[in-house]
Amino acid sequence: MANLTLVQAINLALTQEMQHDDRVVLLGEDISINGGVFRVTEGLHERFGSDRVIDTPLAESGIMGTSVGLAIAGMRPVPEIQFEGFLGPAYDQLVNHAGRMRVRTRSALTIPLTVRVPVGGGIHAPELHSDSPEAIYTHSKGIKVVMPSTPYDAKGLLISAIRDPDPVIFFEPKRVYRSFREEVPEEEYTIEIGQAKVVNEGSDITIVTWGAPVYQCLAAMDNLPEDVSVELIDLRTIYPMDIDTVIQSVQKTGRCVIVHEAPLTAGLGAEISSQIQESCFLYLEAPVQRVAGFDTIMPYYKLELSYLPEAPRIEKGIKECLAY
Amino acid sequence: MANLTLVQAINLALTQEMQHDDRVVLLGEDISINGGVFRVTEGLHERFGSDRVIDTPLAESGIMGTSVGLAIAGMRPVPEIQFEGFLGPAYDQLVNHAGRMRVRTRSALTIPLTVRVPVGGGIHAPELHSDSPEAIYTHSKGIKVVMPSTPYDAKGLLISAIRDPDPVIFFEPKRVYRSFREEVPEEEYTIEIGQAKVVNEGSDITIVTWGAPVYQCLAAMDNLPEDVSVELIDLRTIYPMDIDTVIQSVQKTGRCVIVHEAPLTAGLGAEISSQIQESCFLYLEAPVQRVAGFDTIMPYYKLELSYLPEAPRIEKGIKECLAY
Amino acid sequence: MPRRTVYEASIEYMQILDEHGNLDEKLAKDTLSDDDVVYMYEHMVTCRQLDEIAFKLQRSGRMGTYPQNKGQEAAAIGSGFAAKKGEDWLVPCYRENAALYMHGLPMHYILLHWMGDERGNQIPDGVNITPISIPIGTHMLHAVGIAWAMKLRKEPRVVLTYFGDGSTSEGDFHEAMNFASVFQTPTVFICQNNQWAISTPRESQMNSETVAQKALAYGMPTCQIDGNDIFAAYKATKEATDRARAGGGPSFIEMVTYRLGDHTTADDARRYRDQAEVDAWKEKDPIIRTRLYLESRGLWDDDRQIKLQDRAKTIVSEVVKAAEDIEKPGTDDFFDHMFAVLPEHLIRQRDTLRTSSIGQNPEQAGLRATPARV
Amino acid sequence: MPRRTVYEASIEYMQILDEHGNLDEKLAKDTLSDDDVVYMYEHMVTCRQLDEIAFKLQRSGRMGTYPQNKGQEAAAIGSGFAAKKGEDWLVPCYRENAALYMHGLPMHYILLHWMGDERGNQIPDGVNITPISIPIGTHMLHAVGIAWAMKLRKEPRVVLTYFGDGSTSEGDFHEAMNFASVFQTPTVFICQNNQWAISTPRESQMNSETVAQKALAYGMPTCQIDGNDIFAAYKATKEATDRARAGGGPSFIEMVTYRLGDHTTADDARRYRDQAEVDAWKEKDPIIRTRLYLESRGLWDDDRQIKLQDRAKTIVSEVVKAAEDIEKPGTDDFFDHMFAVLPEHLIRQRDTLRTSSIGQNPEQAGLRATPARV
Ligand SMILES: Cc1ncc(C[n+]2csc(CCOP(=O)(O)OP(=O)(O)O)c2C)c(N)n1
Ligand SMILES: Cc1ncc(C[n+]2csc(CCOP(=O)(O)OP(=O)(O)O)c2C)c(N)n1
Ligand SMILES: [Mg+2]
Ligand SMILES: [Mg+2]
Repeated sequence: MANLTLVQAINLALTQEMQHDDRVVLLGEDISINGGVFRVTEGLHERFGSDRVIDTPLAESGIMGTSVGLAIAGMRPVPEIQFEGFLGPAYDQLVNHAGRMRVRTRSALTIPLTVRVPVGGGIHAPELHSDSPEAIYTHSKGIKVVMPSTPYDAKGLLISAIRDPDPVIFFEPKRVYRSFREEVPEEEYTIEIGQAKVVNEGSDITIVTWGAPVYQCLAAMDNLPEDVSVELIDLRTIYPMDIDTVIQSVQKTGRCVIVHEAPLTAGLGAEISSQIQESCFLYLEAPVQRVAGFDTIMPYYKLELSYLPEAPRIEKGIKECLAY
Repeated sequence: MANLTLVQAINLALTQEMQHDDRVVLLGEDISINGGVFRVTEGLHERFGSDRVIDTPLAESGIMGTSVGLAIAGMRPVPEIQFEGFLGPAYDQLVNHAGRMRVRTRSALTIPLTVRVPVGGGIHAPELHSDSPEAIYTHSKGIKVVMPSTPYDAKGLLISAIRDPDPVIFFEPKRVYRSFREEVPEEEYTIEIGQAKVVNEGSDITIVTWGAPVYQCLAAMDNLPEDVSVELIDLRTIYPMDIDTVIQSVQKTGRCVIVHEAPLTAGLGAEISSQIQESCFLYLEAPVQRVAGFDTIMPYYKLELSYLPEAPRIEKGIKECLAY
Repeated sequence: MPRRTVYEASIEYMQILDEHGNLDEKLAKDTLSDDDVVYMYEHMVTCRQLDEIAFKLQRSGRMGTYPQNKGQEAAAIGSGFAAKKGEDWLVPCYRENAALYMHGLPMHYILLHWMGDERGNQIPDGVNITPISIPIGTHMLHAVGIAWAMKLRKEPRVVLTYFGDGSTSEGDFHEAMNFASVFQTPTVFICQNNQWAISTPRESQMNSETVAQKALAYGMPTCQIDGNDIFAAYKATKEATDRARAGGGPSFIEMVTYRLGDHTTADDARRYRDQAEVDAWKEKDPIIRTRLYLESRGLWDDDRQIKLQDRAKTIVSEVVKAAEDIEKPGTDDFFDHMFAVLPEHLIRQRDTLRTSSIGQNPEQAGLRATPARV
Repeated sequence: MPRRTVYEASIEYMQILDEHGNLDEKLAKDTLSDDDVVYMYEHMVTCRQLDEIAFKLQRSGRMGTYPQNKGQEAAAIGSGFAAKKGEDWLVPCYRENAALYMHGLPMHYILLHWMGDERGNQIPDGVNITPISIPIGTHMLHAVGIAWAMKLRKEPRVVLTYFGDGSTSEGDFHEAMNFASVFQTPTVFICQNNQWAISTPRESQMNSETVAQKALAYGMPTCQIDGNDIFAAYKATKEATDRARAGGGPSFIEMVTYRLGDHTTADDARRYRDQAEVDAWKEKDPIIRTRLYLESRGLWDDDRQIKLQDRAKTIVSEVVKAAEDIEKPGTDDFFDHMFAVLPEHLIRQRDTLRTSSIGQNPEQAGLRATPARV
């Protein structure tokens, strides 16, 4: 057991998977000698060499498209896209190729790739370094979407992702990268993709979230009256979604608030809210509440905390939902 | 007044806007001498010449990115992307540039562009020629998204789109391109972007849809018992959405079915369903029902009608919602 | 030195078999044997037959849109002949039927694809081919990735990728060329420059005199050849595959050819190009010149031709039968191949669609009951 | 002819002012006057001062990530000097502060941008500059579009676009170059080849000897110059803008320079590059050689230098004050510029956020009441 940050837990998972499976190769911008701009791949180049930890030219479509080819040929590529804002140029290769290859070839060709992408706001970064595009890739199909919020989960989920025979986007909430440490077992372990985690059990209201907002939700909960019992669910995997855990909880509590950083409209909150309604119609005591980013472009960092669902706004959302 | 197909109505709108505003230029693959692969731009090259009806190299990002530049410099570009499946390579320029330019420059630079894109399934086309990506661009922000289902609406909405000072995606349901004719006034007229249309008034249940499925819904309605009174709403504009018309209707009927071609999960049905729940919570007699494409890749054409929300499946959805 | 030359380059064109069937013996040396040429000729004729029949299938409503290959068979077959079956990979676009067939793809797969059936992409094990690519320009990156894997695993295999002149305008082409060159992957880039991208002539797609010079940007060996000449196509490709196999990295070959048919059956080329241009290129048809050559060497005659045509007809009609006789796919198919292990909601959607419910809301299919409110 | 040369090209390198301040008089003829050089020198020094202060602002927590321009001032100023203020457009990346400043951008806009404030992008009317571009490689397409508009409107204006060596790997670079060449837009592509894309050296980004040769793919005039030499930068750019203005289409210029600082303040270049390399390039600093040249012509001395440095400090400290004194933006700002006319749901979100509600559910903000169930 070691006390690790999210960055270190991911680094450990990569190290172990590379060690035990030589089909695993990492590729991306500045990931080798530099160790990645967030130092997530630090030390791996020294350890595994230039054939397995590869600095690519500055070309995201190239990174994704060659990863598709590597995967077709039996490798297990783990590309890194430097920031989620630069998934844009890789969009077509990811969605129209990685995500479709298995089904369009009726499983003749498969794409076991895991693309690692730092995601989300709150670190005072420049433009296009603070977005949350997970809903886009959830709607696109053929791609699993994972977003851990803790070092422990990150290690287990990343190992599962790399071993998964299908494409996985592994979103790493940058705001959590170094925000705290946690005990992480030295040995390899997996956490099943598609399993939510009940962070806190409760009976009055359910909060559903994932990624960095987990911590804003916990902060909001601290400010609630003692007698409010909140069930907090961290989805961990966004697609396929563990909706059963959510439904069970809402059938118990009758109320739900969904929290995410991405813009409200057509965000994942909508999907979750709809599914809750479909499955808990007779249980709901109040409309499902969404606390999310606004329907604007993520502002530059001077205003980012006004945009993000910070604790006070979540608290308000919970109270309003309870008061309905 | 002339009796026009959707293709002809769009052609007429383009002709008239080009005539009265010489900042309007069309660009895209095979749109000039060939008149576009669907012949939507037929005759415009002869009429307006090679400086205004421009065949580009085969490069969607180039088409979109130079359109952004043309718009910055005061032109009103109307790019065409040959099929919605090829929006992929243009995704980054559309979402991260066209959609952001106004807000990131605090309105110093604006992007009055209208990108025309044939959309949807049902015409026995090859792979990537039958998708419905409207939810992606609705979640992306800064872009208006329009999808008319009739020649009359197409003309009025396209003129509005071209005159709009902000970027608009104008999705043209290919299944409707030549499926029927309708009286379309010769003179120019506009239909406001953001206004839904009540196609049929009713009191028992609301159906919300847009694009080609409007006709599948009408067919489904024909098969319902005489005494079922259906209110059918054609959104026409997807973003910004005329949710008030939907809400008013559902507050009257208490039941709602949403129909779309795109995959279910994180599709627009989810957003509409959530908003209905938020605003009609105490009115709903049954969960809002979604009848949509499945959470798979759109199959090749042998199976496309099993994937699409055809009339029998819609009928079933309506009946199940009514029976709740 | 204030001014100096820092870069120089030149590009060669090669033709070995001219349109009259005359061979440049010197250049032809150590390329194709008589048997090879007969074999390739027979393949070209068979694939031309497939092309004609596919066209008719579309016209009679038995198949969807189809892009004819007519006129480009030499580029496909000459290059494909340099690939090792079962070893090397082909990563095609959609105008290389002859190469795919020769490399082991059962011909009815091609028809199945255009009949709107994914089983046409379910390439049999051991046939190293990726499916026909509909999006233009995107598959060359896959070719580079596959070649890269070969290189990383130190396997002496190469990847041939085919694409049109039009596709060289896409950003992905640029990234594929650059990755191949930087990582020295064993990739052979074969551009079938057939002069048109649908209705857009080469001059409107690019302002360069040759497509071949695009490779100079990447410091990649490059050449231009007569693409209707199986000897030149083979020789240029063989040099490239030999170099790649020996660790010498990627190459680019511009094969100058012509699309004798419409872009696809959905197209009408008379709208945008002159019949005179088409007629001039008909003279350069690769099948004509190969036959002239074989005849001049006494290797071919009318009798053999008739027999070949009969054989081609039989092959193709069997292929059509195979493609048409296959049972209709079930709706399970588009669910079952979404992931290796199907997530629960997809199982539910699949199963409720089977039961003819709307396939989405589990309660309504009776698969998950809504318990009464507590 | 079976084999013939179908394409030939060569690329020239140009240097006029060497690192010791020696000028090639012949090449310098009709380029920069003494006054011009003094003016440019003063600008470079002022921008270097901005760079140092910006670095300190970041280090002391008063600004976010900032990319230093240090060492690349000649490329920016030499090229920018060929642009007509108020007429021509600059479409920059983020390492051309000197060009932007000279072209009329108030300097505090640059700081505002890096302070996380969109008002740094709200370029004043009449200043033809697009904002600093964070995504790499995407803005050259905008430059081509703007230039295309000029051409369509028959305005004798040109567009200069700046980008790094790294960005030439992006697909959008390829598409921009091709569109510019096909449509002969008046665009000047200026590549600041500073040898590194963050930690990735030029050799790992491309396998070509020069960046300049990438333009051959598009049949575009191209050259390589010493980018730390204001004379060469100006002369090459002037030739290109003259040609473009006269309808001669686009050009490409590779300016060979060096990033003396870290990639940004978030980077530590010692992790991946040798100090020896940095030291060698420090000798080639454009400011040093320009000063040596001016001194050799008797146009400069220590006294002027001290005065200039004082002036630069004053300018920059006023700029810092302007950037820091601006009132904090309100939350309305990120709504109000989403569209020309704000749709209703955005008005609601904006207004409810103002009232400190959660800003999304209208009922909860009392903006739309839920009537009781009928
Ligand atoms: C990304 C993308 N954009 C547009 C299309 C539509 N389209 C299909 S084929 C074609 C022209 C291709 O030209 P070329 O690459 O020269 O190949 P050819 O058809 O001549 O063999 C176009 C524009 C497409 N399939 N994919
Ligand atoms: C599309 C995109 N991908 C990745 C990045 C992250 N990034 C920022 S600067 C940079 C390197 C740029 O190198 P170069 O073009 O040579 O410009 P330089 O910084 O050297 O001036 C990278 C990879 C980005 N900003 N945009
Ligand atoms: Mg072609
Ligand atoms: Mg650089």
